Formats: sequence, C-alpha cells, structure tokens
Amino acid sequence: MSDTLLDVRDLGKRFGGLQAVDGVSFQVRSGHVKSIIGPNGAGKTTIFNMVAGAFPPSAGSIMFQGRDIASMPSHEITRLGIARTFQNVKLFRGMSAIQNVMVGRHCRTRTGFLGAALRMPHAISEERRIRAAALEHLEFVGLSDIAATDAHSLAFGQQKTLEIARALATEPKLLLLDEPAAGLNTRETEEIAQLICRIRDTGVTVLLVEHDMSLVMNISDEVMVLDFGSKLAEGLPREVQNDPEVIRVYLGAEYVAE
Amino acid sequence: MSLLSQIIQFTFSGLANGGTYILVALGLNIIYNATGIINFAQGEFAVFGSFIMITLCMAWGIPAPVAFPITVLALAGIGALFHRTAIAPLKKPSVITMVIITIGGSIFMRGVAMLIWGKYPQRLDPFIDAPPIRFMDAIIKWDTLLVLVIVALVVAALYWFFEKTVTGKAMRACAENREAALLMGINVDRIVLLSFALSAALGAVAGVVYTPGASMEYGRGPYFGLRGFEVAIIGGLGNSVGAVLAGILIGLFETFSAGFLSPTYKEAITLALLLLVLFVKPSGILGKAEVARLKDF
Amino acid sequence: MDRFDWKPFAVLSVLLGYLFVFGKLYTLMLLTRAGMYCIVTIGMCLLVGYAGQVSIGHAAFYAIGGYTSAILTIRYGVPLWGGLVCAVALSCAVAFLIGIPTLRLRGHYLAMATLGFGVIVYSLIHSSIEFTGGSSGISGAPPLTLFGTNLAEDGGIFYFLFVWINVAVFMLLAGNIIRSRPGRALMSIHGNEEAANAAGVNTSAFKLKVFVLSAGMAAYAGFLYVHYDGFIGANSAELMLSVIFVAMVAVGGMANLWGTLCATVLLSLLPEFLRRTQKVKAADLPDFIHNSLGLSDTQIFKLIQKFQELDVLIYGLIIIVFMIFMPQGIFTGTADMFRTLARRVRAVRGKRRVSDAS
Amino acid sequence: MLKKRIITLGLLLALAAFAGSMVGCKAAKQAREKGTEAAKNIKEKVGGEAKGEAIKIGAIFSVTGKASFLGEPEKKTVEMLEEQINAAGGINGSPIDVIVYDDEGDEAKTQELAKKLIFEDEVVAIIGPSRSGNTMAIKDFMGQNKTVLISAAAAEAIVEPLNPWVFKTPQKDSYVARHLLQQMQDAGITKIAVLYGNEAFGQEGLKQIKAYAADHGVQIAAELAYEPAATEGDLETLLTKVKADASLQAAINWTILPAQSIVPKKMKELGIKIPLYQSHGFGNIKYVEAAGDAANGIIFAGGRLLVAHNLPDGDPQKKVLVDYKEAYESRFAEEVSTFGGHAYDALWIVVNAIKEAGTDKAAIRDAIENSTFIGTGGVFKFTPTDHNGLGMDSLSLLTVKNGSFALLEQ
Repeated sequence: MSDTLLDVRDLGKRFGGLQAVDGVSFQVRSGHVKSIIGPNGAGKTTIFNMVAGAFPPSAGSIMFQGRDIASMPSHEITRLGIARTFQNVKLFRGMSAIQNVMVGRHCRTRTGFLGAALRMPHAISEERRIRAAALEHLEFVGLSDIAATDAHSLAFGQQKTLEIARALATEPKLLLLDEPAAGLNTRETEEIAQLICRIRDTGVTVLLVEHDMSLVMNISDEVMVLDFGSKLAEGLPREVQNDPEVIRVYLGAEYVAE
Repeated sequence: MSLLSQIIQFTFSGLANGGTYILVALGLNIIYNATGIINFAQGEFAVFGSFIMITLCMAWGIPAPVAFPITVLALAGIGALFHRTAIAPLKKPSVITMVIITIGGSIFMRGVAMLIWGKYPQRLDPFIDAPPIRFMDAIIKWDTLLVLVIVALVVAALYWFFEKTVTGKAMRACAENREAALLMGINVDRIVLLSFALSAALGAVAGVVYTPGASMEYGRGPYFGLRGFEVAIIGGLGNSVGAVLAGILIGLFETFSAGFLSPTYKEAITLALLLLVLFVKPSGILGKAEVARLKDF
Repeated sequence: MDRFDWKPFAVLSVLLGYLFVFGKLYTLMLLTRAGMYCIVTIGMCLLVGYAGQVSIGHAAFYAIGGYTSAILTIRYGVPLWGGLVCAVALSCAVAFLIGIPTLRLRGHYLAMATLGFGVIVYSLIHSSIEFTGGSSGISGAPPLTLFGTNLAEDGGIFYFLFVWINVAVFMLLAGNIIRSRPGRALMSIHGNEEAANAAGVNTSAFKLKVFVLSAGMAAYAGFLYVHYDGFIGANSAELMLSVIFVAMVAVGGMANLWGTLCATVLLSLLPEFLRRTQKVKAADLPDFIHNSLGLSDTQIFKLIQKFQELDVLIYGLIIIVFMIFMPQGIFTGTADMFRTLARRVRAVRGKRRVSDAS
Repeated sequence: MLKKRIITLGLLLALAAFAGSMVGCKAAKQAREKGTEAAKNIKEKVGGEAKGEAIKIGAIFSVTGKASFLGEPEKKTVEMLEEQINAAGGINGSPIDVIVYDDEGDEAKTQELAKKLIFEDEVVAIIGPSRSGNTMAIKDFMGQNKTVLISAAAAEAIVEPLNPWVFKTPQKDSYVARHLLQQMQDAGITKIAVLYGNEAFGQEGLKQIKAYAADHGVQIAAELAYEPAATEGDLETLLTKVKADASLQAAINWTILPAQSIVPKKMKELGIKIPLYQSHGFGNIKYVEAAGDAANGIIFAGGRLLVAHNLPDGDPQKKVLVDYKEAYESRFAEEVSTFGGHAYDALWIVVNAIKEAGTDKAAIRDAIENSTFIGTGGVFKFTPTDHNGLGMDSLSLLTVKNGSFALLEQ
C-alpha cells in the first residue's frame, strides 16, 4: 500500500440530470503507467478533471499521497504534484514555447509583483533558474530548437509535446495525459510513446486517457476500462484485452457470440 | 392622493418605461445570440428611431401610423449598415475588441445625431390626443396604454418569428451552434446581418414608443443602453422571456425606488441590483448556469 | 526577447528633454494631463492587455484617488503625503472588495459589472453634495510641493517633468513585471485560464492582485491630477473616461506597454487637434464665401459650429477604424504597414531591375 | 553581466537627460524672458507707444457639450461685441482681440484653457466660464495667477467667499430666491415643494431657498432632486409625490436643464393645479416653446432683457437692453437670452476697465472694483467687497403670457 500514489474511492459526478461518473474506485501506484480507456462519453475526462481539481466531485474521495484533494483548487493540486495536459491543446496565446514552459515553473518559484518590478537580486537569479529549467524540459521533450517560436504557430504534434513539457515543468509526481496521441500520425504517436516511457523512467507516475489501443497496450502497466461512468474492468493490459465484457463494449456483441 | 392611487400611477409609468427597456434588451439579445457580441450602440438605435420618427411626424407632417413603419425600416437599414461597416470586416475579434468597437460606434452615432438634430431636445406630439383616463386619483395617458399594447404585440410577433418561420428557426439554430448551422447549409453571415437589422428595428420601436408626448435628445443613447443591459443581464443574456420579466421588474423597481425612496440615488440603486444579480447568479433570473458558462468566452 | 530594452526609454528621455526646453507651455500642460492618463493606462494595460480582464470602470478609481486626497488635505489639513497614502490605500481597498465577486465573471459579464460599478461611483460622487461638493466639485486642493518647490507654479512645467518621470518609472516597473514570473502568470490567464490554473497559477489571486494594482495606479494618477489643478469634479468619474482608458489600451495593441503609452498620448491630444478649427470666426472667412454661398453670418456661424462639433464623431470613427484596420495596435500596426510598404517598394524595384536587364 | 551594464547605462542616460533638461529649463526660461523683453523693446522702438497692438482678452464658454445652450449665445455675443468695439476704434485706438475657447462643460478642460490663456496667449483678463462648476474649478487658480476673471455663471459661491480677482455678472441666486419667496408671501403661500436639478445650479438654488424661506414664512415640505439625465418618467414620479400632498400651495423648480419645460407639461398632464415658480434659468424662450401651453402662468425672476421692449421709457437699462437685443436678433436670427447678456456685461466691464486703467492686470482689477456700469443684468456698482455689484432691483418678477415673456403685474 505504501507505494499507492493516488487512491480514488467511490468517485461520482452529476451534471444536472446526467450521472457522468458513478462510484468509480481505483488506485495508481508509484512509478506505473496506468491507462483509462472506454468509449466516448464514458467519463474519462470527467475523472481527469476531478483529479486535477477543475471541478469538485459530487461524491467520493481522492487521496493523493494520503491527502484528500477532492475539493482543492486546481493550482494547489498542481503544487502538490499533479500535472495535466488537455484533450484539445490549451497553450497560452501570444507566448513563445519557452514562456509556456516557464509558466509551468510558477508553482515552484516565489517572485511576486514587488520583487519582479524592482528586479531584486533574488528575483533575477530565480528568473535565470526558471529559464534554465524550462530549457532543460524543452530539451527533454526534444523541442529546444523552437524555444523562441510563438506557441500557436507550432505544428499540432509539437504543440502536444510542448504541453507535456509545460506539465513536466511543474515537477509532478503524477502526470495526467488526456489523449496525447489524438490527432497524431503513426510516427508522432510512436514518439509520444517513447516520451511517456522516458517520463516514467525519471520516476514520474503517469495516468493516461487514450483511444489508441496499441499505444495503451504497449506502455501501460495497468489498464482500467470505463463504460457509462462506471468501471467495467481493471487489470494488466493482457487481462483486460481478453475480458469478454470489454470486447463486447469495444467491438460489439456479435464478436462475443462468435 | 391616496397611497393606492400613487401605487397605480407608479405602476403605469414603471410599466411604460419597462416596455422601452424590454425592447432595447430584446435587440441586445438577438445580436448576442447570433454573434456573441454585446452591442454597446443599441441605445443609439433607439435615439435614431425616435429622431427619425420626430422628423417624419413633426417636420414633414406624415401621420404617425405611416411614419412608424418607415422609421422601423430605416433603422433596419442603419443596423445592416452598421454590421457591414463596423462588425463584418473583423476576422476573429476578441471580446474587448468588440466592446471597444461597438462603443466607438455608439460615440460615432451620437456625433451624427447631434450633427443632424442638434443639441436641443426635440418633441413628438402624443399619438392619441384625448384627455387621459382618470382612475381614482391616478392619471393614465392613452399613449401609455398604446405603448404597452405595442410592446406586447412586438414581443408576440418576435415569438412567432422565432418559433414558426424558417428564417427565425435558422437564427435560433445559429444561436445554438454556429458550426452546426453552417454545416446545415444556413448562410450564417446573412443571418448575422439580419440579426443586426432586426435588432436595430427593435431599437427603433423602443425609441418611438418612448417619445410621444415627451422629447428626445442626442445624448440619451447610453441611458437606454445601460437600462437595456441591466434588463438583458438580469433576465439572462440571450433569454427573451427573461428579458420581458426583467424589463417589467426593472421598470417598476426604478419608479418605486424613485417614488418612495430617493430619486437621486435611483441610478445607484438599480445598478446595485444589477451587480447583485451578477455576483449571485450571473446567468440571470431565468438563465441556466451552464449556458452562461458556455457563452462567455 | 526577454531582455531589458533601453532604447524606447532613451527616445522618451530625449523627447521629454526637448519638449521641456523648447515645448510651448500649453503643449506641456496637455502632455502633463496625458502623462497622468498614462499612469492609469499602464496599470490598465497590465489588467486588460496582459491579464485579459476588461474593466470599464477605472475612472472610478481615478476619481476615488483624487477625491480622497482633496477632501483630506482641504478639510482635515492632512499633509500631502498622507493624502497620497490614503488615496491609494482606499482605492486599493475598494478594488479588493469589489474585485472578489467581480473577477469571478468573465467576458461581457465582467465588462458589464465593472461598468455598473463605475456608474454607481459616479452617481454617488455626484449626489453626495455635502461630502463631495456634488457637481460643483471640490476646489482649493494644495499644490504638490517637492523639496520646497511648488511644482504647479508657472503653469506647471516642473509638474510636467515630475509626471513624466513618474510615467517612465512606472513603464520600467511594469516592463520588469511582465518580463518575469508574475507577468507570465498574467499572460497565461489571458491565454487560457483553465490551463493557467492547471499549470499551477492561482489565477483568481493574480487577477485580484493586478486589479488592485491597477486601481492603486489610477488613484495615484487621480492624486497627481487634483494637486495639479487644485480642483476635482464629478467628471473625473464619468463613464466616458473609463471607456477612453480601455480604448487607449486597445488602440495601443492590448498587451503592449509602449503601444499603450503612444495611444494614450495620441488619444488624449486628439480632441486638441480637432479643436484647431474652432478659432475660425464667421467674420474671418473671405468675402467670396459669403458672396458665393449667399449665406448670412448666422448661417455661416451655424455651419462652422456644426463642423466644430464633428470632434465627437471623429473620435468614435477613429476608434472603429483602429480596431478594424490595426487590431494589433498602433505600434505593431504601423511597423507592419511600413514593412509591407518596404516589401512592395522592393518588389517594384526588383521588377524594374528585371525589366531593365531584359 | 551585459544586461547589468546596459541597465546602468540606461539609468545614467536618463539621469543625464534629466539633469540636462533641468539646466536647459533654466536656460529656456531665461531665453523666454529675454525674448519677451526683446519683443517689448522692438515694439517700443517701432511704434513709439504700443499703439495698434491688439489687446488680448480671453473667454471660456461651454459652446458645445451639455451646457451649450449657455455657451452658444455667449460666444455669439462676444464675437459680435468684438466687431462693434473694433469698428468703433477699439480701446483708445488699440483693437481688442477676444480669444474664445470652448471648455465643453468639462472642468479639467476649463483649467487647461485658463492656463493657456494666461501663460501662452498672455491675455489681460478672462471672461466666463458659462457654468458655476467650471468657474469654481478655476477660482483659486485665477487668484494665484493674479488675473481678473468675470464669470458668466450664477452661483453665489463664485463671489462668496470673496476672491479679490474673481467677479461675476449674473444676478445672485439669493436675489432670485428672495424675489420668489416674497411673491409667495404676498400671495399667502406658506407651504411649498422644491424641485431641483441635481447639478451645481440646482443644488445652489436649493441652498438659497432654504436660507431665506423662514424669513418669508414659507415652509419647505418636500425637497425633490432629479438627475441631469432625468427622463419624463422620472419627473412624472416626482410630480406624483407633489400631487400626493394636498397641503402644498406651490412648487419651485430650480434648474437650467430641459426639465424646466417638462415639469410644467407633466404638471398639466397630472392635473396639478398649484402655481409653479422657476428660477432665472428659465430665461430662454426655447424652454417656453418646448413647454407649449403649459408654460403660461409660470412665475420666475429674471433680468429685464427678456422684456426689454415692454419697459417704461424712463428705465435706465432700456436703451442698453433694446440695442443689444436688436443687434443680436438681427444678426443671428434667433431670440436673445439672458445668458448672452451676462457675457455682454462681462466683456464691457473689462473693456471699460482697460479704457480707464490700461493693460496692467492689477490696475484692471482695481478699476473694476470702483466702477459702475449699466448693463443687461442691471446697474452694476462694484466695490472691493461686492464683486457682483447688483442689487435686488436688478431682477424683476416675470411670467409667461401667450408663449412670450412678460412682466408680472402685481
């Protein structure tokens, strides 16, 4: 139990009349890559949003390193060590690639308005450290050559990678990736897979929502399947792949009958 | 004059004011639904409508029933022109750009109104020149009743337009989901143009119903605009039923607070009401929270 | 890119030095007022341009600053620096209280709420006759003195210098802010609030901070205003002034400090340019105009009057034209224009060379 | 390292520029002073005396903006007078140059323009502004810079407390209030409602009525303010309150806003029968026209300009009033208003003082303080303590008869 990083219990979310997530429980273990899969509208992103603090759950608890983060504001959750990316990329308009990553350093730095305005010595040295760290993260994801380019003029694949770099800059213990391969071609998907593995190798735990099955099955240590807001199956990739219920949901009832 | 007759008197002048606000707010809503823009020049449409009506009736001696439709058509044209010259050339405007540009439009139109109609208030004769109705001690002008009828008719006509006609339905579809409407083959650009024309025409009606027996001056636009915003927001941006209810509410609230409290702080009091609604329920009295979340950018 | 850029400051100091020595007094007075507006708009630029939070009510803070200091120094004999501290503190406190609920709103809702706040403050100032003097305003505020010199003396050339040194300092500080951690936080809020939150930025706190900061700067400008003129009236809280402040930031190109500075100076001088026509008198017009148009003095007077009133109209027009044709702002916009022009010229020359060669 | 050096350099440059400009400023100031001296020398050499050199008089009026109905006739009047005076040979042979600026009713603008007039145009005196608020904005400033200001605005606060450099031509508000209250006392009215526009003029009016009401045995039962932007509906609401109190015997409406025409109309509509009194702000025939029938019977106190032709021939003001009225009306094809008259008086007072004392600012001030002048507003008798110079008799009770102004027959 000691290496359980995230412990979600009976999580539920209701939007008006719609029960988007209904009593889902799962754990993420330190150093693992865990994937959540399921058809569209199964509640994957909703779970992500609750873990990341975008909105509070209607029911249940989310324990991160033994602390309940269920109704914490999202910037505090980020500071505790959970970072995320978005399904449809959300970079900062009008800022360069490196500036985007530098924003990620925000929660690990302290300079305020006064210090910045007066260019206090500590502010200057901190600024230097932020820049160096941001460059390192860009290098890590392989984008150091486009550091000064405006983020919105990057290619789509680069934008997705940049968003991961920004998330990494917050020094997360747990990284939530929301469909990192969506909209990418095979080569780019392969690169993302490698990147995720390298991230895991640095000791960061990854929670992944993804539609691309080969990606999920290749890199996951554990997979959870959602359908209509509740958990359908959970286990090693191979076990889940052979689960008749999962096959029914994914491939249709007739395949099971065969 | 007993308290009761005072209440009756206040109720009627409140309703008459409220009717004008409703029309301005409905105009705001139509443009908001079609484009997501709040048109800060909406009040100027009312001023123009009123002035054109005054010119037609008082200077040219055209009878009111004829002048009225001419005014409305003229304003529809001005609305379309406003869209074509100030709004359409923008590709991907931000909220701030739109706010500034419509404010610029409102300043410009105010300048034009001052140039054409001068700085002194202008008068419009009452539509119905008959002795007013006396009810207890309260005096109710025929024009007030006429205004209420016109407002009710316009609201009904709008309802019919949006529910029953193809164009109206297309406009609603546009409001719901622009991309989808585009895919359905609806000419979104034309719908937006139409919504500006319609909204300006509503502004014209607002200006016309405000003026009989009263007067209009070039600087009144921001006042109409401000009341229109209050009503639109309290009713829930884009929500027509809400606008009607909020219009009545604001009209009455305004008159009663002026009548029984102090008229000096009337402005502050009504605006404080607006702030209260914004802070407690920004989606307005009838709006749904999710709608507000989706619509703001 | 993120390096301190000293060039505009050098240009500014040379320009100011030149104006200070050779500028006409009236020009300096207009520029003094423009400088006060600059202090407001630099704060607004951080709030509206960088953090993306519209406020159509900032004249209220400007007025609160001015009135607070005026009332304290005139009625209660508080020294000037005390007036300054109270003015800025009160304005910041009001901004803090009003900011907490207001800044939860976005887009048009935020615009409407700040507008409502501005109009309420105006109406309170205007109606509280005993306290604020109503529409007669308050006069008799002591002039600003520094090291024993009355800055407002001699029409206020030293005030001009003082205000503009202030502007330069604020430009420097604001520039420092946007080039570092808090500045990036503001820009990230404008870029995408949800993502900013996810990246660890406490967006509501930063919005509130920058709102309070800009309110404090507006109050400081109001303080400078009241001890320059010795007078403050309800006009200083008017809706139109708030609108003009936002327009200045927008015309400057939103997230662009130097653009905002230029736009502020240009837009505050604009009515003055438009007024140049006003000195024309009917009698000054050459006779042939009277004869050829067959108009009487009165008619000509009216005609001239009409054209003089065009300034409102032209003001509106300029705002629209800028927003349509230079949405990127006066600075970048002009630079882009020159670049395209240069490219065209080069292209034409290139063609000519080609045709010459053939 | 480089960054640090650049910053230091930039700061040094700024400092240097600052120091340089400080030095430059002194030099420039000296140059300016020398320049004017040189110009004076040249003038003296060329013309012997400064003969033919125009005497500059400044004027600030609200020609556009909310108070344009004040500033417009004032500007026209001043321009007309300038021509007349110059055609008649100017002041002792020197033409006058009246520099008219428009403050748009904005106080900050008034400040700028006053500075411009004093420091750049170097005028010998200023007339205007049109509005009380704008006048108050520069009252202290004029004293600090020792230049005469003759305001065309009414509020008592302009001359009380006294500023040695500030005068005004319109009759005092208190005179108007006392005239009206006296009339009420004579008519046996004891209980009234006061309506007033919530702007400088109206607020000042209320103050004066309150100050003198008790002396005339009049009780103010209701004080009803309305905003400058008040709509017809707002006024209807207010008047409903007047109607609700049956014990009221009269109402005063004190404002310069269009409400002066709306209030009588609404009273007629609501069937309120008590007499309506208005302030001297009603002295513009346009308000009578806008009110239509309802204007008949309104009592107000105003200058005699409005009834110039009806005055008895022995009236000392008659000639001045008729001349001005006819000149103005024939030239501008519109009816004269008392506001233009205030500017008329102001300019003539300055011109007379210059005639007597020359162009020295202090001499002009002293000359005005000891002058008498028969103007449109009345017979002015200025003293060092009375900077308005008018008495109660400068006003008459007027009324509206068949759509035009008439003397109220007692």
